[in-house]
Amino acid sequence: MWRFIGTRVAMGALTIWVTTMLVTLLIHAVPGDPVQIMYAQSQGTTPEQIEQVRRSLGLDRSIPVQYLMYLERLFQGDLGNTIRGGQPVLEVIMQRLPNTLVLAVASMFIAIVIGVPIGFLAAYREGTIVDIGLMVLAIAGISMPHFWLGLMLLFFFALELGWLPVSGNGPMNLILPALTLGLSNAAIFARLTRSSMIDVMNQDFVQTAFAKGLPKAIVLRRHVLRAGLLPVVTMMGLQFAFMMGGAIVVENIFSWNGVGRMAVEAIFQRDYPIIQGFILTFSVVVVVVAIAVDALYAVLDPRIRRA
Amino acid sequence: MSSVLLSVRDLSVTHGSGTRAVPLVHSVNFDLARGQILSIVGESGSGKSMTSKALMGLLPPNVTATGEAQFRGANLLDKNIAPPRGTGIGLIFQEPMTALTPVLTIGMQLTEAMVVHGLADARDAKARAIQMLERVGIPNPKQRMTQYPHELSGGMRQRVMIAMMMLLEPDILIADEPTTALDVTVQAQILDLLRDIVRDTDVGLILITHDMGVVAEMAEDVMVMKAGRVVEAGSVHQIFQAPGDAYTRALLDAVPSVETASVDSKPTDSQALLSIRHLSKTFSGGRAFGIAASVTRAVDDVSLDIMPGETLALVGESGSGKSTLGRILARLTKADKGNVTLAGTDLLSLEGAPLRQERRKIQMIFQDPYASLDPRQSVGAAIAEPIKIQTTLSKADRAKRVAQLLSRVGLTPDMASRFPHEFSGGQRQRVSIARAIAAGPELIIADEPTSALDVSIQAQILDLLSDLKSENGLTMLFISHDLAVVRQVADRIAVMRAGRILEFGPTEAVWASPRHPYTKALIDAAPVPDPSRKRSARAHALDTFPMTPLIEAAPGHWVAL
Amino acid sequence: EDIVWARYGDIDSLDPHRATSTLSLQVWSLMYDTLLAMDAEGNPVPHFAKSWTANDAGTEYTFNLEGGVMCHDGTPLDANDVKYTIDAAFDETTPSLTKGSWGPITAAEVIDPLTIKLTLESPFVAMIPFLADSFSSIICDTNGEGFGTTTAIGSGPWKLVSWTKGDRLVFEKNADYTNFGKLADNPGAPYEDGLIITVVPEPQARYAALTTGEVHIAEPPFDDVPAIKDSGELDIIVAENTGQNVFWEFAVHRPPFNDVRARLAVAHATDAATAISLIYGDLSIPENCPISRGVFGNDQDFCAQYRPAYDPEKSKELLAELGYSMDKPLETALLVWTGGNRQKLGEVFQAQLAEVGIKATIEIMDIGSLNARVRQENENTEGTTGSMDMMTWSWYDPDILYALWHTPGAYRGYTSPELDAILDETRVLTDPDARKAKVQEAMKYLLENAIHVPLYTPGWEWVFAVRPEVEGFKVAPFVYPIFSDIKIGG
Amino acid sequence: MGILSDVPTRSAPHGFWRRLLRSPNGVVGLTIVLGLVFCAMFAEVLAPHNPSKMGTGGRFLPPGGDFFLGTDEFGRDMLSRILHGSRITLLVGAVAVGISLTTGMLVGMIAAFWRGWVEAVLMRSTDVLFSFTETLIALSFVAVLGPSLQNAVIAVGVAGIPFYARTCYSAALVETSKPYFEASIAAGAGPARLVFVHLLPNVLPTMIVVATLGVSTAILAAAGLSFLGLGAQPPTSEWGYMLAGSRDYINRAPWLMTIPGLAIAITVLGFNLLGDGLRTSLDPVERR
Ligand SMILES: Nc1ncnc2c1ncn2[C@@H]1O[C@H](COP(=O)(O)OP(=O)(O)OP(=O)(O)O)[C@@H](O)[C@H]1O
Ligand SMILES: Nc1ncnc2c1ncn2[C@@H]1O[C@H](COP(=O)(O)OP(=O)(O)OP(=O)(O)O)[C@@H](O)[C@H]1O
Ligand SMILES: [Mg+2]
Ligand SMILES: [Mg+2]
Repeated sequence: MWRFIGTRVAMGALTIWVTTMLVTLLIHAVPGDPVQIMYAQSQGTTPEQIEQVRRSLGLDRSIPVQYLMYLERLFQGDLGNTIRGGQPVLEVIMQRLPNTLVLAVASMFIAIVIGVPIGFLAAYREGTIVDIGLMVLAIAGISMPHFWLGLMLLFFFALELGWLPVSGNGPMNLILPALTLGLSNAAIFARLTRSSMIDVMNQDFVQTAFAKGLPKAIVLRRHVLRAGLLPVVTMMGLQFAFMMGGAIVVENIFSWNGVGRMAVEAIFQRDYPIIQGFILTFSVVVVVVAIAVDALYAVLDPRIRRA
Repeated sequence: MSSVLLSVRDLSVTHGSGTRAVPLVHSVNFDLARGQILSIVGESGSGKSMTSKALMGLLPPNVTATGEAQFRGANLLDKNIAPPRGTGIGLIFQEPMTALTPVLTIGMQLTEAMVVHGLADARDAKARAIQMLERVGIPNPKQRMTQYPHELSGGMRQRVMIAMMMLLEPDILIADEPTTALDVTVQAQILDLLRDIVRDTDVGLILITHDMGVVAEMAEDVMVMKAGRVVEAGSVHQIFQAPGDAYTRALLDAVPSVETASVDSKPTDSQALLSIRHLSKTFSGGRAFGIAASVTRAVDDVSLDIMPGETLALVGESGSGKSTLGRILARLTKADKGNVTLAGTDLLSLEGAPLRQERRKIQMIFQDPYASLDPRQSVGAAIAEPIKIQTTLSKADRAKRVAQLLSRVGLTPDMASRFPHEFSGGQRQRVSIARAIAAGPELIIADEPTSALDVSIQAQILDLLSDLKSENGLTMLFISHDLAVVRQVADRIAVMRAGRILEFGPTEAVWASPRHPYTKALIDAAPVPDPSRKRSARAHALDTFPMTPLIEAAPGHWVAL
Repeated sequence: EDIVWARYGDIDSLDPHRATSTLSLQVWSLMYDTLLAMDAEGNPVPHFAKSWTANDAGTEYTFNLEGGVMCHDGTPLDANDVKYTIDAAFDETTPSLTKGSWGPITAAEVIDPLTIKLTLESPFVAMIPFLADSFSSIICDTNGEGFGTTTAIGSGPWKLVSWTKGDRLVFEKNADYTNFGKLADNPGAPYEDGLIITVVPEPQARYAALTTGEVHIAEPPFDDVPAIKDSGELDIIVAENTGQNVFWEFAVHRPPFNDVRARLAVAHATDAATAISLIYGDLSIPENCPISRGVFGNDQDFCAQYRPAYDPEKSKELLAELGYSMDKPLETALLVWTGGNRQKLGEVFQAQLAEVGIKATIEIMDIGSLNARVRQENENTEGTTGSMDMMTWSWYDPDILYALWHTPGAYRGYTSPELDAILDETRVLTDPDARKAKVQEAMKYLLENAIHVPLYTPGWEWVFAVRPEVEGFKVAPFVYPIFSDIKIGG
Repeated sequence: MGILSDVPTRSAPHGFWRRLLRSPNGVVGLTIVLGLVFCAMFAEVLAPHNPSKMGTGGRFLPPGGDFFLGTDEFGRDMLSRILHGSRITLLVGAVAVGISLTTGMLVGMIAAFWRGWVEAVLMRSTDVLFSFTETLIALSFVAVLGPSLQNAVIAVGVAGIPFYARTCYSAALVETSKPYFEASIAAGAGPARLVFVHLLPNVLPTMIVVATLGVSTAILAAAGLSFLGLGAQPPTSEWGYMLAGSRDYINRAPWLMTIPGLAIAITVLGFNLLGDGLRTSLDPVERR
């Protein structure tokens, strides 16, 4: 198991390392001059001052040197300063990251709590009208753009009915965005759970369990569910990454103050240090979660745990 | 005969309903008594498993059973009565690898049903499970209880399966091809175990198999099925000695008897066509979930000569490296060490275009006839491919050649435009053979060419191969795990285990006087399709065998001792 | 109780030298004081500086400061703080973003704690109005580490408690506050205890928050303003004298807009009045002058004589002269900055231009990017695809024209020696009438040459919907909302 | 032996169309997609008005009456906009998937065919990119290139590459390890023949299914970017962009939000259903 997790950690480290390189290159891929953009709004900055800024950012050095400088600063926890307002990027991100994580976790919770039982029920009633109905629902759920779902929820629950607040970052505010993200993903979980359960139910060991005369409830709970949820667990890492991605849109709809909204703002503002920091943070989070999920998987599956 | 346990009358199984209904099993009748072993034989798809599943009440959705199966005073097929699964009838599956829940411990799986059925409390159940494990011949039973299925070998898992069912003290045990997934040596042990259990506990055993050898060795009564119908039933002696039905006869005839003599051996004093020297190949382990497992020595310092015109058989159990050796010769797998020369050319050092030209001389026939044809290529195109690549024949000439080849393997030329899915398994294997001989190879490597086919068809394919051999003077490396098959076709036999050749020599010499203990175990383990020659006990295969370099024990007969 | 004000976006920085957005300025005006303040008409009046004198040459200004004013940290606010602020603005390595607007200041001298003297290299009449604007907010010299991002010490009516970027600013009232000149009836500390400024980008969400009472003051969705007015559930306050001017400008150093006829064609094709009424209803008014209503020198009638009027036929003629037609349209990028329904307005203009055969491709970007991009476009002399943009500037003084159009020009855009000469004089003429005449001369030049084509004054951006229980909310010129007078009833 | 006398087409396995037409998902999906293609092809003819002409009708006319789907804030005909939008949507889906599919298949097949270090390098990089997730890749691309529909499509296309590469890689790996492939090697076939005659036709069905499902993902992703303002720019009648613009009129004209949203959902549903149908009919084992 430790080797399994070890390879995952190595892979994750590789991902993050590649990210740092891409992120350094990013600023060079940008059409136009980032320093010009930084100082676009100031009047009377002389070319010398612009040069000065460029030098202080290391933009006059060769790309490998810049990369090393970037790494050095990175290890000191310095992700640079925002163009707008000149705040430390790390601080700006850290202020908002918890919000995004809370949103992603809450959505994940909703997705699992709704999706897994539905998938289980559909698998249990495979081929019946219940199954077909649930799966039509699921495919519709997957097809529904979550930004639209978000707007509709906002419209009904906040504007029309006034049941839920629309701004701020309190627990009540979490409900709608988490529901938006959670529902779309619940559909994915439902489908996944269903096909995984059906796979498992068609396996010989389930027949064996029935052949022993175990009641259906025990077979499902002890034999099917545990084995059938393993693929669902492996999907959780990927799904979390989708949640983080989806959060970008949903945060913008519900004014949820997370890194996603920050990133979109930053793109409009061409605030490259923030974008760089965001990409890096995002991949770190996704990698860490993926490793955690893999570790969980390793613990759950004796074939790996005992390897 | 003792009291009747189970009485099946008019059992039919149907898939679907109404106009779409497809009958799978047609009014089957039989009785089973205590201590009786009833064997159901028949080729794949004949409805053997469906019959057993119907009795267990484990039919797949959309499949229904009708008729009567009286057991303990109730009709098993009555949907309103819960079948006495486990406690009444136990079922053992074919695939021990997948029949146990991978995420639960052996102990859990052994004891849970006892507890559920109220046969024992948790502690008691554990003690009995350990006892039973010992009974079925599993060493260190206490420790095994905490292990997971993947930590056990296939044979052990099958023993656990049997133990699991026996713990519930059923009256009837159904074993659905319990040994086909196992090596011959292990297979024999499991069959022995089953026979012991029937003798000791007086259960009635329904043994489902397609192997006449197993039937002859185990069963008292036989029921032969074909396409969902029972074509013949009776005592094993009656069936073997005087088969009444044509199909039964075909089945019996198809079984290559280990007793019948094989082709006449050719003198082998000419120059070797292919010579293999010190060939080795290791795999750095199969990757499971990104973990590199231990190193496998698939081929370990193998040296062999293949003479022109001969058929050399490579036998050995699963994983012994037979395919790997064959694939190295066909240049599909790279060897680590050693060299191979084909009529003077160093095969292993060739690359690029010269290699592609040389490939013409060695062709392969694979085990799975379906997978060995490109599903998106007509069989004509498949057969023409080597000709197109290796010769400059015009399109019309190629078509003519394809037609010839098709006729040669017993198909008709008009089939050239069809696609693989339009053929039966045996026909597909004929197409593969036609493709293999299309470019005029000097050596054909046949990797278990018949093991995926029904017995009746196996024989036809073997006949075709030996025809080709005698008419075209083909040289062949024949890979198989089935000694009986090998004896029928091979001039010489090489026995392989764990990547090494343990014994090789002329077929009759190896057969008549096997020198290596492993070869002996192998020959001993093979079921004999003759009920009158039932062996009571046999020497069980050892775990380790000597694996020293080969010495010539008799002229042309080498052995690692 | 806490007053809650929801806005569409956040400040960029707490440091007045580090940002230029109106959203930031509005907040600085709450937490900092300025030497001068503005009256309801937008004229500079004494505030922290109770009086000032200038030498005849207009190169030395001496300000007498009010005594007893305290910074939020309890230290006194005096001439040292003013010097500290000015020195920071002119810092060698990190000058203020608005350094140019401070004028040619060469020295700030502390005569005594309540007297400060500024020396200028040359006369600069726009300095006085600048000192009334929040760009010149006085930063207490006790500010240090973390200033601008986590802390900010000022002396204004509201004391910063915390800033969560992108989410909210929390203030408590400065109980010791004395108001000398800021436009508020309240002479002292605010009546309510606290002020929370939250960010709610979605107009509909702001509206919903207003109706539920989560928020007291917010900018409503423009399209719902008539309905809100009719229902009477909320008060609508539209800012006047915003000082904002939205206008067309062009990349004039390459075809097609290096030809005045192409620029005029665009100007004649735009029907600003119809467009803004479509998007903003009666919340915005068309503008004829390159400087806004309320700014010194603005005269609608004067400008109307020179501004190219809406005349699509004229426009088509000009385009035909240049060799364009409906089948061979004039192609241009149309740069628009985000927010405030501007992209919708852009879309209307795009459709209007299409009517005469101008194919404009809208590109939407943030104001900072727009600034950089416009400069880039002006520096690019290659290519035949034009570039025009819907620029916005807000300034309290016609000196903005100098910043924009005097060589080298803020965006390296159109400049000419003739225009330079006129603009130079607008900076030094101390006689108001003479200065006004010069300013109008400059405007005439800009309009006739279609260099700066004014479109409208966006009162809309600063419509405030206010809950009925909130009393005393008003908006000072140049969109500075005042919270000191607010009493929340009921 | 059940041998049929007719010769099936090369492109699809036996009974493919029959199975597709028998799966309800496939039929509904196919109908929706064909309907969409029809709308897109004949948008000029079908649309009653010029989609970007302002003041075609009054502003905010509700659906029904002269304007079947109502009018928007500029008095443009919504039906015409939606019809023209279908063109963009299909194009976006096709181009983005085209980018991901061709590049992904190339990478996947090369990796599976050449193995060794080529495989290691390609697949490790794919893994790395994959863990970035599509959204992040798309966002980074737009961040660099600037918001525009074209860039959004490129971004979505590029973001999809890892997934297609992986899928194609594993499909190709299965094929290359099959005996027929090895038989062809043994017959002396060169790389070109192996890849184009054997590998490509055999991975294509899988990839077509993946691509059909991928069209829906791509459409959603691109619409999402447009929704954020990072994609389509005015006056394009791109649905995501229309949806974004409708936010200001939720109260006043809810249909401005409902209609483009429904259009996206139905389109995506169509491709999802069709993909599902294709999958089950291509892969009879999975028929459920
Ligand atoms: N789930 C199912 N639904 C419908 N038909 C099935 C199903 N499973 C098997 N069949 C069909 O039932 C028939 C009998 O199958 P069965 O499994 O009993 O054969 P078998 O004799 O056990 O063959 P084998 O030796 O391959 O195990 C076959 O034609 C098979 O295709
Ligand atoms: N590509 C591979 N990678 C890793 N290990 C392999 C590979 N191919 C074969 N092996 C291992 O090499 C050993 C020999 O395999 P091989 O397929 O040659 O056996 P075999 O005798 O043909 O068995 P069978 O009768 O099951 O076909 C096995 O342990 C197998 O797991
Ligand atoms: Mg069977
Ligand atoms: Mg093999």
